Amino acid sequence: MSHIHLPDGILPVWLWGSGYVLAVLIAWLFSRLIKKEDLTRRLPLLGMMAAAMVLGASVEIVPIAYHVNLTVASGILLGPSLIFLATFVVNLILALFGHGGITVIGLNTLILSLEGILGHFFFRAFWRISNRIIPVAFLSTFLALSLSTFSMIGVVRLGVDHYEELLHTHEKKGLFELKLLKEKTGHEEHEEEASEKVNFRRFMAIVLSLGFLGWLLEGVITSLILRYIYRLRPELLWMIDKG
Amino acid sequence: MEGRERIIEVDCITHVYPDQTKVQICGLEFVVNRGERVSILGSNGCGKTTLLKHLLGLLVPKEGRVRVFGIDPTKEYPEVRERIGVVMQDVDEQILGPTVYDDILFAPLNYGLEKKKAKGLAEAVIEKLNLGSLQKKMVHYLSGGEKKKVALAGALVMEPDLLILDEPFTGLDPLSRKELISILNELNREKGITFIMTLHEVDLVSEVSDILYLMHGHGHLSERGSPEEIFGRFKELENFNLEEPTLIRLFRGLKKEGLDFGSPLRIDEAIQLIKKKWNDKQKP
Amino acid sequence: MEGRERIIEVDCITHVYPDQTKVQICGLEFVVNRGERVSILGSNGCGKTTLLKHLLGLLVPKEGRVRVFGIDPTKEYPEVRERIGVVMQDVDEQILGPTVYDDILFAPLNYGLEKKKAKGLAEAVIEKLNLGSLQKKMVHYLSGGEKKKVALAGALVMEPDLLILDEPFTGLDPLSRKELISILNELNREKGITFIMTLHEVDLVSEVSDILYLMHGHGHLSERGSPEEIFGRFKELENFNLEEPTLIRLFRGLKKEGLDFGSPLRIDEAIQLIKKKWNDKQKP
Amino acid sequence: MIQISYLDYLAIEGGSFLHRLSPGVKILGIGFVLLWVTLLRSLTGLILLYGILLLLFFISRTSLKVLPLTFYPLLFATLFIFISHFQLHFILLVFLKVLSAATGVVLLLATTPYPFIFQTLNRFLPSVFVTALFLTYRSMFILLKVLEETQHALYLRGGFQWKHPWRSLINLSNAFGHLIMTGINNSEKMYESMRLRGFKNRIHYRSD
Ligand SMILES: Nc1ncnc2c1ncn2[C@@H]1O[C@H](COP(=O)(O)OP(=O)(O)OP(=O)(O)O)[C@@H](O)[C@H]1O
Ligand SMILES: Nc1ncnc2c1ncn2[C@@H]1O[C@H](COP(=O)(O)OP(=O)(O)OP(=O)(O)O)[C@@H](O)[C@H]1O
Ligand SMILES: [Mg+2]
Ligand SMILES: [Mg+2]
Repeated sequence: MSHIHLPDGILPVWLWGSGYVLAVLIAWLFSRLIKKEDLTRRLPLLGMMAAAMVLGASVEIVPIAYHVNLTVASGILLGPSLIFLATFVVNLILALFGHGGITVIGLNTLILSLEGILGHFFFRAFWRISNRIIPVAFLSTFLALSLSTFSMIGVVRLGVDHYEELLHTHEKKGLFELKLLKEKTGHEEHEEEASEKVNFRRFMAIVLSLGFLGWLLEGVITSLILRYIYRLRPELLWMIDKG
Repeated sequence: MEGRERIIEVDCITHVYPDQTKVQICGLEFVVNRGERVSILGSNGCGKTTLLKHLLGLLVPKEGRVRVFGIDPTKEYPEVRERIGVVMQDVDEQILGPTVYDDILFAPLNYGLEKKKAKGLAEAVIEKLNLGSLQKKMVHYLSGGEKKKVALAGALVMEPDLLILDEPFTGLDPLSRKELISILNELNREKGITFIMTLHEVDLVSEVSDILYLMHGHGHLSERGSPEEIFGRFKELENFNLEEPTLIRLFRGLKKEGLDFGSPLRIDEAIQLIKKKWNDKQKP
Repeated sequence: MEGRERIIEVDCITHVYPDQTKVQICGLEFVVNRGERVSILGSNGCGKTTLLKHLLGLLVPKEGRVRVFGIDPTKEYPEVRERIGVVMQDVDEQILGPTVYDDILFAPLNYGLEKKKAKGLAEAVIEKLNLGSLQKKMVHYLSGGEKKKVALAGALVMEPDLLILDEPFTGLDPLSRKELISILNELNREKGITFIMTLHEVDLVSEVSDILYLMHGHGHLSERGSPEEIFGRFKELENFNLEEPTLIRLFRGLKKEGLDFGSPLRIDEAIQLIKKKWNDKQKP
Repeated sequence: MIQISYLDYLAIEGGSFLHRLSPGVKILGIGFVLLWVTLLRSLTGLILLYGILLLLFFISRTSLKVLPLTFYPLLFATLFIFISHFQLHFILLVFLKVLSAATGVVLLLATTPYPFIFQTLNRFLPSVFVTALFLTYRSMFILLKVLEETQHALYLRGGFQWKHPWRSLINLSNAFGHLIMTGINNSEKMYESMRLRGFKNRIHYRSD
């Protein structure tokens, strides 16, 4: 849900540019933190989870423009630094297939990895309280996704000046609505015609209400997968902690 | 063989894989009558699996016609699927687990059998295939041959009318092979189950088949007949990347040395032939 | 056999899988000398693959000791890996692609050979295994047997000193089997390559091995000897879920009927034995 | 997703001049296309760009079957148009931006085998990243195969039937877990065999 499936050429340059800078900076930081042996040992898992994310993301559940993310499941399995690398890879590959632009890779990585990292920590925190895998996994996923959606809205908010400028100087109707419709695929939007200005509140309302469905769905799927893994190879879930 | 109900007809199908590899299953018509035991022999990559996938409606032919129990499997397979048991070549993903027992119960429960009945069936097949000790094991943790056996159990559990087996003996140890052969033959004898299998073990062909097809090139079906008949014409077999069964090679060798005992395909037969000749010789 | 360099020693190792399945490779010591062709026969799930994985350092023994070229493979495998070619049972994940040609080049390039030399090696092995027509094919589009051949090529390309093959014949058609056997034997004869393989094809054992180990139960190694020796003691074999090779069964049957020709393992041998006896009989 | 393997096939089998061009040049080209798309606001410029890309598409004899892949991002652009008072100028502008970027990228992938792309990236990205890319890519094919065969197994064994929605749902969710688990197991096996075959920390490829 938090994926910005923006094509290239719509966000302002300074925005996606700083997205890149930040992403690279964080990647560099993480690469200092992680031990080399740890990294190579977990590469196959990283590859497989990233592959699963790519495949999940490219199968859109059409009516609600939702696709399976698997970021939280991957985050739990891979840990915070590897999930960052994994989402970077995922976004690059998706971009190479035309699903989402190349210029927004940095921003997407930030948002998507936030989801995985939060999921990872929530899962560990909740597990201390209850040892029931389904509710714990569901709740962590739900929370992580909702927070990352907020962060996505924040990113979009940053570009408002740019959209308004485009809206008035170039064409009459604005680039901002692109963002809006992306997130609410299939919904009719009646008042749209009337508005000449960027209406950020309405945008938020739609993203959040649709997002809610997505969080539920992803929560269910993630908890089912984690339950299966917990049953078969529980050690995978805690591999990170044992290091 | 005439007059029996035809349950499978394949009429010169062409399949083109996404990378443009073309497999043309043609030459002879591929026909299976009810109650027959049919084997397909052919070299690696000649198109055996491709043919079986067409029978199951998993691939769609570009040209040609396939009929299974009178229907077109690409469209109406669900109508006949309860009557067909399948083991594909790659066994890993066929087992849906999580445990061996769950996996064997999978089909019966999905076809809407009562739990009690389903369990009865599962336990019968577990007994038959000697899987008792593995019952509770997670399917991801089985050895190669064990996986094959579990897949076979999953195919046999519903007591299907038709069994489609892609290299069922591959990876089984000799005793398990023997057991499987006798289970299959028993099913064929007692319940009239038809089966179609591909295999590479020429020595086993005569034990498990009435009809043998040879395939070569890219799908070319060039021979149909009883194993005796086909192995009799030994000279052609090398074209098919095949060898003759051990006994055929032995007796052919003997013939070359001037000792013509005949050309048996089974050990007991061979023993009788040699013995007879030997005794005949003793007399004069 | 004495005096030769021991390159593998396995001393009663115990492996416990995460689900507590215990495999105890014990009984006899598992020893391989340089230049030997060693086979391991045993029923499904007895622990053959487990043993090989220990040799490769992929599993860590709970107890016991493994030595390969004098080192402990769980710790120092990278030091010897250039000298070892491996084909595991499950061939799908061993092929790294994207094309057959790239896959075969993988090991030479990663061991840091020059590009030209690497290509030379790859082309030689492609020639040897008859893979020319598949060279450009994407690896995920191969048939079952074709994948096996590509994996074999990947193992042979570095001209290793030691080959470890888990069921190399499984899924190959008879002619490919025969070719593989002659390639392996040639490598053994000419370059003194040692190989260790597991297999289920009893008829092939005598053609590819000097030493045969039998394994049963959960890792119990109970016999070591030449194939002739071990198949001679036929009564025990059923305990190992094994059958005797076809020829052994034939000649045993003949013996029961009062015709004792001996117990050959190879067809030419068998022909000679029968011929001799036959001619001897003619004389008096 | 089937297109992934088809793109690969095109990239490896094709023999046009674009296939022979060095990957570095092609990646630079993509950079140029993106720059154009980002900065340009004039219709004629974009028409020119798209025209060039289409021309390359045909010259390189890239199969038309992958052209639809470039339309995927249009899904969103179309929705966007839907609320923009339908001004032709604006519609064309957005469509062309989106189409040009996507066509460029697909063209790159259809004429350059992925190891070459990764290898070129290797020059300015850390090798861990490139290795991760490679592993992910290979894992995608493994997972696709597992996915396909799991689907087949469900189908052949009656795992999904509208008649029994509840059972089917349970089966599906189990199959999901099974899929990921099998994928993880397979990727571990793959990694083992990479190590057995000489992999140290980075992948070496034909184009090295
Ligand atoms: N998915 C695929 N895409 C492209 N080509 C394929 C695919 N599957 C099989 N082929 C090709 O089609 C031909 C027939 O393959 P098939 O799997 O039917 O062979 P087979 O007779 O079953 O061989 P084997 O004995 O090795 O299992 C082979 O040349 C193979 O390379
Ligand atoms: N990953 C695993 N986890 C748990 N048990 C396992 C695992 N792999 C194998 N086993 C068990 O260990 C035993 C030995 O397995 P192994 O794979 O070594 O058998 P094998 O002799 O190679 O058999 P096959 O001829 O069928 O390949 C079997 O009982 C099997 O069920
Ligand atoms: Mg096949
Ligand atoms: Mg094994």
